[in-house]
Amino acid sequence: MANKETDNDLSALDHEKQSNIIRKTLVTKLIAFIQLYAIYIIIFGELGPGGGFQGGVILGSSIIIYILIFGLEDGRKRISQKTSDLFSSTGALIYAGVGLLAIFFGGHFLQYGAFPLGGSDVANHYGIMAVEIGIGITVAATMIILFCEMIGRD
Amino acid sequence: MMEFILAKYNYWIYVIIMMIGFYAVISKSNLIKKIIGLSIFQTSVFLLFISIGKVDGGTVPIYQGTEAVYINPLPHVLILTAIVVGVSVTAVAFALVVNIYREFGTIEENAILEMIKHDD
Amino acid sequence: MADLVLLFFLIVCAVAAVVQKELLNSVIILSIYSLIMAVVWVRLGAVDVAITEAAVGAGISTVLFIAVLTRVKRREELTRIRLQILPLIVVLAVGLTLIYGTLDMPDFGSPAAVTNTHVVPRYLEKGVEETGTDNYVAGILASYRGYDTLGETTVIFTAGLCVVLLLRSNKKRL
Amino acid sequence: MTEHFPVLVIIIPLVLALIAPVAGRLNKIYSWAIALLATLFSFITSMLLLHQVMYNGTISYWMGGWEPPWGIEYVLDYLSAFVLVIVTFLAVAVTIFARHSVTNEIDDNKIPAFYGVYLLFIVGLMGMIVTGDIFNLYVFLEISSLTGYALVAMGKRRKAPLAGFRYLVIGTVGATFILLGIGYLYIATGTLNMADLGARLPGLFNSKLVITAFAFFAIGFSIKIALFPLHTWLPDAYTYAPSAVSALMASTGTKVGAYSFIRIIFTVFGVKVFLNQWVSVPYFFLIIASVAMLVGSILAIAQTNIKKMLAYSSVSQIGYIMLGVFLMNPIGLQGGLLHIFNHALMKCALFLSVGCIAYKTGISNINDLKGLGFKKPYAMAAFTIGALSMIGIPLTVGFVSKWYLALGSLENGMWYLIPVIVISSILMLVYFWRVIDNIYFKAGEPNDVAKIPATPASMIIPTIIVAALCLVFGTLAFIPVSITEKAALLLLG
Repeated sequence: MANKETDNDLSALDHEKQSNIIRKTLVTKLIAFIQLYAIYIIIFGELGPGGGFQGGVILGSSIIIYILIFGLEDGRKRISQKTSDLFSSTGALIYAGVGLLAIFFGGHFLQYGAFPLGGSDVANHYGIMAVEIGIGITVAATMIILFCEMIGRD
Repeated sequence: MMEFILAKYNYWIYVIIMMIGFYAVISKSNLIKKIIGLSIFQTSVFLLFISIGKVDGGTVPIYQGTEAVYINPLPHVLILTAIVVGVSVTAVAFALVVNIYREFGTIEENAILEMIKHDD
Repeated sequence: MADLVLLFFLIVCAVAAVVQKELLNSVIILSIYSLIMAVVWVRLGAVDVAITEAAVGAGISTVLFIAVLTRVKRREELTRIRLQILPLIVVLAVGLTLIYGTLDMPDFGSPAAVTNTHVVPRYLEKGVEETGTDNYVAGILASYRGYDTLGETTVIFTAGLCVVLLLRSNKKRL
Repeated sequence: MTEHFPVLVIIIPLVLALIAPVAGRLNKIYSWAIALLATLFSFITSMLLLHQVMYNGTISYWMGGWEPPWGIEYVLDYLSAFVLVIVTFLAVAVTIFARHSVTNEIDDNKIPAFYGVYLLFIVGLMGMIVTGDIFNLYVFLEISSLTGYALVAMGKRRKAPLAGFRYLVIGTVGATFILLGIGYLYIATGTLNMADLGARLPGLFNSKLVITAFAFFAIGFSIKIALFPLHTWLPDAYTYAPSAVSALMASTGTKVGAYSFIRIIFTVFGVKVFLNQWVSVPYFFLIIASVAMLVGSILAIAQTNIKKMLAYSSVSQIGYIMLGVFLMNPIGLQGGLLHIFNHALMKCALFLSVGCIAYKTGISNINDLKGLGFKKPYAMAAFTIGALSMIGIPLTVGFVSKWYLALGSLENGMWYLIPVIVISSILMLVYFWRVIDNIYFKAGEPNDVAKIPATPASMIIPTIIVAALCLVFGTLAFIPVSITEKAALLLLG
C-alpha cells in the first residue's frame, strides 16, 4: 500500500518536475525584471507616479513569486527569516535616522533642507530619495514576512 | 433635483458601497467575511477622499509647467497612508483568524460563541 | 458615462463579494473590486494611489487572503437566511447621516471648493522648488507631511511584527 | 537640544522599538532592557517638557521645519504635557512589572517581538497626545490600536485571540469613522491642522458637513474610549490580555482616547458651539455618561472574574470622565481631567496587584482570593488602597476628582447629577467590598494558600509605588489640581 503510494507520488513528482522546469526558468528570468522595475519605481517615484511604498510592494512580490514556485524552504535559503526581520527594522531606522540627522545638522526633525548638500532643494531631493529607499526596504521585507508567516505550517 | 444628484454622483456611490461593507462587518458570522466587509468599508472611505481631490479640467499632479491646473494632491497623500494602514489591519486580522482557527477549529463566530458559553 | 459604468460594477462586485458562500470566490471578486477601484482612481487622476491599490488590494492582499484560506475552512457555513434587522437599522442610520452631510458638499470636481483654495495652493505653487521633486504627491508625502509617512512606515513594520508575534512558532527556524 | 524634546520624546522610543526585536535575538533580556530604557527616557523628557511648559508656556514644534498648516505640528501645552507625564510614568511602572510577569505568561521565543509591539503601543499613545494635526492623530491612533489588538490576543486563555479579533473589528470601524470625520472636516475647511481648524470652523457650524463630521468623531471616539453602549469590546479585551498588558491598556489606552476626544471637542470645535448652537449635544452626552456610570457599576457587581469586574468598572469610570467634559464649565472639566489622572493611577494599581496574584497561580476568580490578605500582604494592600480610592474615600485621589465633578454639576445647576455620582460610588463599594471581604475576612484552604509561590520584588515594588501615589496625590492634591485648572482654562479659552 505504502509502496504503491510512493510509486504514484514518484510519477506525479516526475511530471511535476517537467512542468516545474518551465515555471522555474520563467520565474528566475522574470524576477530580475520585476526587481529592476521595483527599484525604478522606488528611485523615480519623485519624478513620476510611484514611490517607496509601491516599489517596496513590487520588490516584495518578486520574492513571494519565487517562494510560490520554489517553495518556502528554497525561498528562505535566498532570504532567511533573520534577514527579512533585520531589513524590516532597517528601513524604518533609515527613515528615522535621516530625520535625526537633520536635527544633527541644526534643522528640525526631518528637515532635509538642513543637509549641507548645496541648495535646500537639492538637499530636499536627496532627503526624499533616502526616505523613499527606507520605506521601500521596510515594505518589501514586511511583505515577505507577512506572506511567509501566513503560509507557514505549525 | 436630477442635476443635484448627478453633480455629486461619486459621493452617493461611496455611501452605497460603505453601507454594503459595513453591513457585512456587523452582520456576518464568518470571520473572513467580516474582514472582506472591513476592506470594502475602508476602500469606500478612500473613494470619498479621492473624489474630494478631483478638479474639473485638472491634470495628474505631476509638474507640467506653471500654467497647468492640477488635481488636489493632498487627499492622495492621505489615502496612500490610509491604504497602508488598511492592509496592516487586514494582515493582523488574518493572524488572529489563524490563531482562532487553531484554537477552535472553526471561523464561524456563532459556533465559537456557542463553544465558549460555559467558559467564564 | 464610462465612470458611471465602472462605479456600477464596483457596487456589483461589493455585493457579490459579500453574498458569495465560497470564500475563495469572494476573495477573487474582492480583488476584481480592487482593480476596478484602481481604474476609477486613475480616471480621477490619482495615479499614485491607483498603483498602490493595484499592488496592495489586488496583489498582496489577495495573496494573503488565499494564504489564509489554505489554513482555514473555505466555506461560509449556511446559516438560516434571515435579514438581520438591527445591523440593517444601524447601517441605514449611518448611511443616512453620510447622505445628510453630503448635501452640503461642494459639487464634484468644483475648482472653487475650499479644499482647493486653502493649504493646497502653496504645495502646487512652491512644491517643486521647495522639495526638488516633480511629483507633488511624493513631495507632500515625504517632505511636507513626511512625519505622517514615518508613521505609515511604522504601521507597516508594526503589522509585520504583530504577525510574527502571533504566528511564528518556535519549532522550526529556517 | 532642548528645543527638539517634543519630537525626541517619541522618536527615541520609536527607534528603540525598531531595535528591540532584533536585539532580543541575541538575548531576550535585552529587549526588556531596551523597553525600560525607552520608557524611562520618555518619562524624564516629558517631565522636562512639563517643566518647560509651566515656565515658558505652550511649545509648538514644526516637523521638517514646515510651518503649519502646511506641515505637521507638535503642540505641548498644560494638558498634553500633563497627560504625557501620566502615560510615560505608568509605562515605566508597568515595564518594570512586566519583566517577570511577561516571562511567566508569554512563550520565551516571542518575548523579543512582544517588547517591540509593547513599545510601539506606547509610542502610538504618545504620538496621539502630542500631535496638533488630525490626520497625524489618526496615524498614531492606528499604531496604538494595531499593537493593542495583537497584545490582547497574546493572553493564555483560549478566548484571547477571539477577544483580540472582536476588538480589531470594532476598533477598525471606530478608526474608520474618525477618518470619515477627518474627511468631512477637510471638505468643509480645507485644512488638517487642529489650531487652523479651530480658527476656521466658527461660522461653519450650520454646515451639514461639520455636523456630520462631529457625529462621526463622536461615534468613533466613543468606540475607542468604550463609552456605553459602545463598550462591548472592552471587558473581554482587558480580561483575557496578559497581566502587564491589561494594566497598561486599562490605565493609559482609554485615557489617551478620552484626551484626544477632549482635544477634538475643545480645540477643534471649541466650547462656544456647544454652549450656543448645539446645546442638546452636551445634554445627550451627560445622559449617556450617567447611564454608563450606573450600568458599568451594576455589571461589575455581577462578575466573578476579578479582571472582568475591574474592566466593567472602567466602563463606569469613562462615564465619570465624560460627565466632567460635557458639563462644559471650568470646574467640571477640571474634574474630568483630574479623573483621567486619578483613574489611570487607581486602575494601574488595581490591575498590577491582580497581576501579582495571578503570577504563576493564574488566579482570576474572586472566590479564590480567600485568605490571601496575609499571604500576599503588599499586593493586597495595594489592591485595597486602589479600591478605597475608586470608591472615593477622602485622602485618596478618587475623592478629589469626584469632589470637583460634584462642584461642577452644582455650577451648572444640575444638582440631580450628584445622586448619580453617589449611587455609582455606593455600587462600587458593593463590588469592591466583596473582594476585600474575601481577602481579609475569609480564611482560604490552608493547603492551597501555602502552595502559592512568592511574587518577585520587581512586580511588587511598582505596584506599591503606584498605589502609594494614589494616597500621595490624594493628600497633596494641589499639584494635579493646579495643573488641570490651567489646562481647563486653556481649553475653555
